[in-house]
Amino acid sequence: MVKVKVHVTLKEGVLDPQGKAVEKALQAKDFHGVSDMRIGKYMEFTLESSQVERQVEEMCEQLLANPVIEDYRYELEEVVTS
Amino acid sequence: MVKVKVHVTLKEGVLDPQGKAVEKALQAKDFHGVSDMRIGKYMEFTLESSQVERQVEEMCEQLLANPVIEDYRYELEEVVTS
Amino acid sequence: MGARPIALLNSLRFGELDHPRTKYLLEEVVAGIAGYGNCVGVPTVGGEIQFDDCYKGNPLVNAMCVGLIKHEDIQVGKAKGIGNTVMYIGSATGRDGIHGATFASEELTDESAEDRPAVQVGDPFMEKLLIEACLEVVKCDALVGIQDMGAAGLTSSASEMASKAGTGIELNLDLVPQREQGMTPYEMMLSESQERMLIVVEKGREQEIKDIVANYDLEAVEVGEVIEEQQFRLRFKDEIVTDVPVDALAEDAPVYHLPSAQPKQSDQKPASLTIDDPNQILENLLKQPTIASKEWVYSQYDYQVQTNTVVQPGSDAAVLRIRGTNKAIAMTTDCNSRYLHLNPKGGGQIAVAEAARNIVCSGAEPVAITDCLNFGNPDKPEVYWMMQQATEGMAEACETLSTPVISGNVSLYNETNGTSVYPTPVIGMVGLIHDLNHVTTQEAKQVGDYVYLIGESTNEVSGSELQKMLLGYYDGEAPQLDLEVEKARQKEILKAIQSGLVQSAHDVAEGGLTVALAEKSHDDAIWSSY
Amino acid sequence: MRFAVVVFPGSNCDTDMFYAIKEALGEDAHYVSYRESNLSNYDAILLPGGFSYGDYLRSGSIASFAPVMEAVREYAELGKPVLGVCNGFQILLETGLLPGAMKRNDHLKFICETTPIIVTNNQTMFSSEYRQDERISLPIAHAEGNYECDDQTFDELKRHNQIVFQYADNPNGSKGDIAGICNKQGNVLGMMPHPERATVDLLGCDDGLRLFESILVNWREHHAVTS
Ligand SMILES: Nc1ncnc2c1ncn2[C@@H]1O[C@H](COP(=O)(O)OP(=O)(O)O)[C@@H](O)[C@H]1O
Repeated sequence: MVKVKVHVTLKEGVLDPQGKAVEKALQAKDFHGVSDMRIGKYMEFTLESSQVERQVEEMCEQLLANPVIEDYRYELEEVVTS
Repeated sequence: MVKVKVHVTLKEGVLDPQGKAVEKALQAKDFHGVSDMRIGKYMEFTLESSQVERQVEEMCEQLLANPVIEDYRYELEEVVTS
Repeated sequence: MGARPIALLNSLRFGELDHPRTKYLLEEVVAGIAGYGNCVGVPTVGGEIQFDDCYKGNPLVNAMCVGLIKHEDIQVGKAKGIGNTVMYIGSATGRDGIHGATFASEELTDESAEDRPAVQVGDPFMEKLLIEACLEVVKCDALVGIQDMGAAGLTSSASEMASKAGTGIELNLDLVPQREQGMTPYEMMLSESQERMLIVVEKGREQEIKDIVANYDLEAVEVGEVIEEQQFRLRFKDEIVTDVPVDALAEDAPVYHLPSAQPKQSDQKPASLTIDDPNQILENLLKQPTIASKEWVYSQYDYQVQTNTVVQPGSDAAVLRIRGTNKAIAMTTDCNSRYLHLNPKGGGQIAVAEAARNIVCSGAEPVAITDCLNFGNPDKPEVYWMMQQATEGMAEACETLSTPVISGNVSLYNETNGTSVYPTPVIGMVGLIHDLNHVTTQEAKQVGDYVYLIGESTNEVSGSELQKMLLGYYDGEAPQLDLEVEKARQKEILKAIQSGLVQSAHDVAEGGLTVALAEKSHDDAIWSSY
Repeated sequence: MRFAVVVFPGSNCDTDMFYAIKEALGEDAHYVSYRESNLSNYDAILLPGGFSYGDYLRSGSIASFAPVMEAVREYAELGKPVLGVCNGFQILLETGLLPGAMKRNDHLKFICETTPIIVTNNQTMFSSEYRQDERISLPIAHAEGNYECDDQTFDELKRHNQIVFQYADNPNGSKGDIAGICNKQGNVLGMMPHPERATVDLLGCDDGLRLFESILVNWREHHAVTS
C-alpha cells in the first residue's frame, strides 16, 4: 500500500483568476511583497495496486487533472503497516 | 526573496464531499484500490519580506486557510536571483 | 412534508460595512448561500439585508424555503405502526456539529471563539440527491413517516416522530452509518451532520425504499423499529444504553415562565433633525448600504432555475408562477428591527404589516407567514419582555390581516460581550396571485402615468435611515400603525391592482418617500419627470 | 421530433429543458438516465445545466465519465445534434467533444443575470433561425464560464467558424468573449447561456426559443430529404 500525493497546478501561461484575487486580498489586508500567486489542488490518497505508477498516471490524465490547462506531479510513500 | 509553498488540507474528521465524490468516480471508472481520498489546496507564491515565517503564518491564519476546518503547512525555498 | 422546494429567501443582518471583518463575513455568507442553493437547484428569489452596529458581533442569517405540494400528498413525521422499520438515508454520521444546538443558544464572548464545535461542511450535491430521492420515496405507500435530522440530530428526529404518533422507538446504534471511527452513542445521537433523513417504513417493504434511493446512488439503512411502549430505547454493542420515556424528550419538555421587565425609557426628548441640503441628503441616503441596490448579492444567486420566476429579486416581493395554472405565489421576507428596538410591540405589528404591503404591491393576497424570532438572552428580564411584546404585536397584526403563522424558528442568545442584537423577528410571508395578469412590480412603466401617494404622511422619523445617517443612533417613538386602517388600505390597493388600474406599486419603507420614488424609477426619463 | 434530456446526478436544469421542448417548442421530450448506453431512439441529445456530481474537482469532470457519454460520443459521430448548456457545455469540454476548458469566472463569483449575446454564426443547425450578428438576450447562471484554450485552438475555432455565440459584454473573462462554440462538423454545440430559460415571455425573455426552433427546422429539412 502506498500513500499518493498529487499536485495539480495550472499550466504556465494560463491565467489564474483565483490566485490573482487572493493576491489582491492579501494586499488589501496589508500583507505586502506577495507576487506570482498560483493556486492549485492537492490530493492525498492511499492506493493498493500492483502497478502503482502506471495507475496514478492514468488517473491523473483521465480525471484528476485536465491536460488542456493543468499539469500534475505526484509523490509516492510506502505505507508501513504495523 | 523566497518561494513559498502552502498546503491547505481539511482537518481530520471534517467531511470532504469532494474527495468522496472523486473516490467514487474513480471506482466507477475501474480504478480500484483507492481509499481515503482527501482534496485540499496548494498555493505557490514568491514573497519579499523581512519576516518571512511570521508573515506566512499570519497570512495562512487570516486568509489562506480557514482555521475552523482546515490545517495548513508550508515550505520555504530561497530564490537564487542570477 | 413531501413538498418540492420551489424557492429560497434569506434575511441577513450584519454590522456596519465599513468594518473589514463585516465585509469579509458578508462576502462569505453570500457565497455560502449561493454555493449551496445554486447547487441544489432551488432558486433564491428574495430576501433582505439590514446593516446596524448591533449585529457586528452577531450577524443573523435566516433562510426560508417555500415548497409546493398537492393536498393529498402531505406527509407527517410520525412513527406509526408497531413493528414498522426505522430507516436512515443520506450522509454518514460524523462528529460534526455536536452541541451545535446548545452552542447556537449561548452568549458569545471573545473566549468562546476557541471552542466552537466542529462545524459541518455542507455537501449540496448529497442534498440534491437526497431531495430527489425523498420526493420519490414519499410517493411510495410503504412510507409511514419522514423527518429531517436537524438540531440535536437523531435524538430530536427519532423522539419527535415517536412522540407525535404516541409510540416508542428503539434504535440499534451499531447500524447507524458512521463516518468516523470509535463514535460513542452520545456523539452519534447529538451529531448534527447534514444531509440526513429518518423515515419509518411498513414492515417487510424496506426493499422498495432501498431500490428507490439506490437509483440516486444513496443507501437506506435499517436502524431500528417502532415499539409499543412509549420508550426511547437505544442499543449499542449489545447493551441498552438509553431507555427513557419518549415524551420526556418531546411533549413533556418543561415550559419556562421567565421574569419579564420593561427596560427603562430615556426621558430625554428625541433630537430633532435639521436638513439643509435635501439633494445631498437624498444622494447620501441612496448610498446607505441598507438602502442601496442589493444586486451585488442576488446576482450571485441562481434565481431563475426551475423557470418559474416571473418577478426576479429587486422588486417588493418575488413572484413565481404555478405551472399548469393561471396562478402565482408572491413571497417576501421583512423586519425593520429599528422600530422594534424603539417599541417592540408596535415594531412587531409593523414587521407583519410591511411584509403584507410587499405582498399586496406585487398583486397578491397575503395568505400566511412564517417567522424567525432572533433575540438576545431571554434570561434577562428586559430581553424576555421584548420577546413578549414583539410576539404580541405580531399576533395582533396576523389576526387583523388574516395571515396565520404556520411555522417558524427561534434563535436566542444573540449577544456578544453583553450587547444584544435588536429584537429581530423576521417575517416570511407568502401571498396568492389569483390571475397572472395581476402581477405587478415596483418600477414605474411609462412617462405620463400619474403617481399617487396613499396614506397620511406625518412627521415620523424615529427609527428611520435618515435618523441613523444624521445622528448615528435611533431614538423617539416608532411610527404609529392602525391595523384596521392598514387592513382596509391593503384591500383597496389590491382591488385597484386586480381591476387593472395600477401600472406599478411600491411600499414606502426605509428611507421614506424620496427613496421609494427613486426605487420606482431606475429609468432616467421617468426619474426626471417627477 | 424526439429530444433526449440527459439527467446526471446533480443536474438541475433538466426539467427546465424538458418543459422548453414540451411546452414552448411543442415537441416530444424524454428524460434519459446517465446510465443509459443507447441513444438511437432520439433525434437530438440535450445535456442540461446544473451541478453534475456537485461540480467537484472540476465542473463536468466526473460526469464526463458517465456511461451515457460514451453513447453521446457515438451519437455525435453520426452527425446528429448534441446540445450542451452550461454544465452540459462543461461536460462536453471535459469529454473532449469540444476543444478547450472552463475556468472560474475572473471575478470568482457565481453570476446570474440576463446578458446581451451576439449570434456570431447563424449557419449552424442550432442558430439558423437567428440573423447573422443579431444581438439577443439570454440568461446566464454560472461560476465557471471563463472559457480557455491555447492560441492555436482559438485560431482554429475562428478559421472554421466554430464560435457560434459571443458575449456583447463579457461577464466572466472568457477568451474571445466566447459564449458558445460548436465542433468542426457543426453538430455539437456547447454554450454557457441558458436558452431553455428564455422560451416564454412571461419570464421576461423568449430569445432562446429560436435556438430550439432551429434544431427542429433543420431536422425537418433533413428528414424531408432523406425520407
Ligand atoms: N417562531 C416560531 N413561530 C412559529 N412556529 C414556530 C416558531 N418556532 C418554531 N416553530 C414551529 O415549531 C416546530 C419546531 O420548530 P424547531 O424546533 O425550530 O424545529 P426544527 O429545528 O426541527 O426545524 C416547527 O413546526 C416550527 O415551524
